[in-house]
Amino acid sequence: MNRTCDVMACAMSRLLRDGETVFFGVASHLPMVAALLAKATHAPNLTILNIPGGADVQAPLTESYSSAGGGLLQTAAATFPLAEVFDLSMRGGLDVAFLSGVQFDGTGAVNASVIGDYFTPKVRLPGGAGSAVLIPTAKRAIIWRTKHDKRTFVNEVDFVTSRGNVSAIVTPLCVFRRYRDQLIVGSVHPGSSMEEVAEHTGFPLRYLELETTPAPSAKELALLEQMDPRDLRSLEFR
Amino acid sequence: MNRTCDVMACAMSRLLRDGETVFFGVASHLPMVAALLAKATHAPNLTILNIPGGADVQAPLTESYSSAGGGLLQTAAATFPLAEVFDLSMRGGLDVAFLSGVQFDGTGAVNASVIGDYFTPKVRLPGGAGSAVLIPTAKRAIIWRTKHDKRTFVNEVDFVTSRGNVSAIVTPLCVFRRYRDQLIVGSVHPGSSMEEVAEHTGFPLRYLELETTPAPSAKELALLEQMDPRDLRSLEFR
Amino acid sequence: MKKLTSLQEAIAAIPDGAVVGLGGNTLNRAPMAAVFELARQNKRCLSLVKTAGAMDIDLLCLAQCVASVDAGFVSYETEFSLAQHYRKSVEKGLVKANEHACYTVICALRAAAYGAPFLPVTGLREGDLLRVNPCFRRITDPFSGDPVTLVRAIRPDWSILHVHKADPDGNGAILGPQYEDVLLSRASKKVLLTTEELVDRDYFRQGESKADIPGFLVSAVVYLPKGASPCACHGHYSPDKEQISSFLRLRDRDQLMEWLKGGPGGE
Amino acid sequence: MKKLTSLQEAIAAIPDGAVVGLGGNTLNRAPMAAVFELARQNKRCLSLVKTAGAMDIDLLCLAQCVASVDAGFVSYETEFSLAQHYRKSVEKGLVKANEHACYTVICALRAAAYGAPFLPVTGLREGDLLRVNPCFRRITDPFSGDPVTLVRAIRPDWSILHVHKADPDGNGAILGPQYEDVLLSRASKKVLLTTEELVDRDYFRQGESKADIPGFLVSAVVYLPKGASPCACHGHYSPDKEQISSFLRLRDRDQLMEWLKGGPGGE
Repeated sequence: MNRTCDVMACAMSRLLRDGETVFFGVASHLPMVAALLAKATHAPNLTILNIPGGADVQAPLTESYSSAGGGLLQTAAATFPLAEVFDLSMRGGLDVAFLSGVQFDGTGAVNASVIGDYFTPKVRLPGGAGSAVLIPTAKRAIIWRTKHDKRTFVNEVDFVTSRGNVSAIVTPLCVFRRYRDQLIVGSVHPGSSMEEVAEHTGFPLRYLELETTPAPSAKELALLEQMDPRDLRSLEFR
Repeated sequence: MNRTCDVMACAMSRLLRDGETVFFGVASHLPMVAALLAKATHAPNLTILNIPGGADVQAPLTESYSSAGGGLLQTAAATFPLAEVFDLSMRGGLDVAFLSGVQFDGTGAVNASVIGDYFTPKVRLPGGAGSAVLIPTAKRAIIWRTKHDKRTFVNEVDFVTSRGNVSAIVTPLCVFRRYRDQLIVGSVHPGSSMEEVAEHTGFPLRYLELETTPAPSAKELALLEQMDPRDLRSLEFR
Repeated sequence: MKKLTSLQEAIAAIPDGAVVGLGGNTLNRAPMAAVFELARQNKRCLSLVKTAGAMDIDLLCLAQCVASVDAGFVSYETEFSLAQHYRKSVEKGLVKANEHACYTVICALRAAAYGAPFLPVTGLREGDLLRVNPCFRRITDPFSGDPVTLVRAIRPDWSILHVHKADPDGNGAILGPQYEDVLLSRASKKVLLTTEELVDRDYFRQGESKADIPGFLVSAVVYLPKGASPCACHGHYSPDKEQISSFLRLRDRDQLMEWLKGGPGGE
Repeated sequence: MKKLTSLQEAIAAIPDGAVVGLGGNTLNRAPMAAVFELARQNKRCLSLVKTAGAMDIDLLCLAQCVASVDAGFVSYETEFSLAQHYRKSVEKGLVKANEHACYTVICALRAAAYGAPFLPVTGLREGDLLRVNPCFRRITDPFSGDPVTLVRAIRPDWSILHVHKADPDGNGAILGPQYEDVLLSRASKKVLLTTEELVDRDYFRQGESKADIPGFLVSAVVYLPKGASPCACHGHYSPDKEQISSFLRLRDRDQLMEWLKGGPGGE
């Protein structure tokens, strides 16, 4: 039986291509693990960028690792501070940005700001961090979200923190892919089903063919174990 | 008999005040020496900024010194690159900029760009470097020029590289000071005279009182010798 | 010209209503000891500025020091979850949340550092932030005729930064990630450094490694080992999870004031 | 993906008509060996970009490689005086001098690095540069209603930088003054590094000191000790005054081509 976090990490890893630059922000453990996995398998020339400003960091994620801490600088080849990662994306040089959010609709709009009205919110959320500028400018924006329910995947978001250019959303149940201005189901994770996805999604599902997300291979699982000994990839599920 | 370079260095030094930030660019040996002299005498808390990006450099100017070379970084306390010196001035935080030029008129307009027409110049000059943005923004812009003749101090400059906010111009004959939108003679160097200044100046002279630039003191001369053993302050006169 | 001072004196110089930039990022190198003192001195109506804040902003909201927050993200890292005090203060209308993309805070600070009234932000093209945040304006690029978004400069009155090393003249150095600290030092009218280590005047002048923040930009230096605790300080200490959890259990301002008397960071 | 290459190959990739940013400042760390090779390969119609140039721009003008120069200052330091070949090329109408304040070159490069169409330049308020240089526009600040000057982005096709250390992946480090080199590496579409020293892949990854220019921005690396000579390279060598003087005695392109055969920098 595959753990959801491993399925998601592998699915996210496979969305990355060799030679790309990839960025993720604070508390982005799954993307970090996914990127390291990609680098160890099909994308050895991936350049990993992050908040502390280390370009091209290496596994493993040991005890000292924190998503915004200095540990990420130590195995980096170059310093490339957060501000410059944004600059890179603005000038069209960032290939992939991993981002998250709290509400998503079928057009790929992302809400990370408020539930309810912006000025008198029912819930004030943490905020979109970089997503409002990265989603429109990165060549591909990939969203991961560890909850898949009708409060998360809604018919209309309460607030559009960012819109456009979301290439994929990876959830515990499936991978949404963008087709024109819509999210469609690209693949359903092993153990889930299109029915289950539909039941937990607030917008109508569309898809071209019934595809199953490949299960993690033995090699991938071994690499995950080795690179992420603290099991940070499961942190959002605990 | 005082050397002109020493008189100028001392006059420039006395224009600086304790606690100020002061910047000068490439090939600005006289300002460099003047600033170090000020720091050694009445302005110990002067912060000297320069092209290589060393904030708060120290004397002496030894063999390795070059106005844009790395030597200036070595005794600095902090790195503060050229771009940030400009930023500092833009936001109103630079006290003094030492600049030069080739032509000046009685309103303090500076030409460092061309003799003749800009697009079909008779002489293409090096360019104003930072002056077009520093003269309007530094709290005081101080010009030094080692030539004083009617081709330099003209009735009207061929091209306005920069205008406004020139606080003083130090020449081999005198110190011009700004009064409203005019340059007036603030003091005439020892050994020169108002007649000599007038004879070598292309715009009409005005002054409030006949003042003589103080001659370098024995202490100042000794400090100059000690801080500038290579006599860089005389380089522009050779 | 004496810059070396006590935390009490340094914080006393920051007036109610000031725009205050905070160094660090989320649980890393936030100037927590100074934040505690802001709360102890009962500052009011501060406008906080930071790309990504956590306990610093959360605590100042609980202490009722805050009028507004300009930030891209305010939350603890995964294991501590949302910044509940910030969240509730905004929901109750006590604090105005001015949401930015982290990058638009950077651009607004760069504009201030460059003495410019605004900076263009190419990436911010659509969505509701443009509508609700008055920092943004869409204009026509006079060169190309295309639309472009501008973000207005944010110039903090003070920035408070916790650095690794500082000398008595205010020259300060950060080891490891700098986050937006160096930018804040340039963008702000005044800078307060708290420092893990106090070095003598020759340290930077004679040494190979130079300060990142020149003394002439700095108004006050406070020698304060563990000044970022319970947040992390790269090379010195990790987040103090017990202290953070103990803070997260506080329910109101009175409990916070009691807790602050206990001297967090000093234990 | 192989970046380590020969100077000939690296320079061959730079097309006629390219916008080329040059690293260094005046007689310091200009990428002279690469400049020589641009001349030897007879490049045409280059648009050169630099805050403050000297022998690099002067030589490329003599070699008739240049269509325009965007710079704030082009001259040798005091003892070598004006850049006569640049000067004469402009006076004859062969080269267009686009005069900037050095800072407006920096702002134009920052705009390119930020993916922005322009940047405001607060300090440029009056004078003839505004009139003659099409890079500048005055607009009304939509926030305050005040006038403000914008400078248009300059995005070099290539920048050529001489660094102290580089690894085969293109990670490069500069010791001492960086001038605008790091900015150029961000602002340009492609970057060519020539390097005083070639280090192995572990040097930056394992070491305390990290590269200033990340490899993913760099297209080509050439191992080229003395690659800045006869200009200075901080920590390695001072300007070679004899070579500079010998260059300054050249009167035309043919003499230059002869001189370049002699192999300056290689002697």
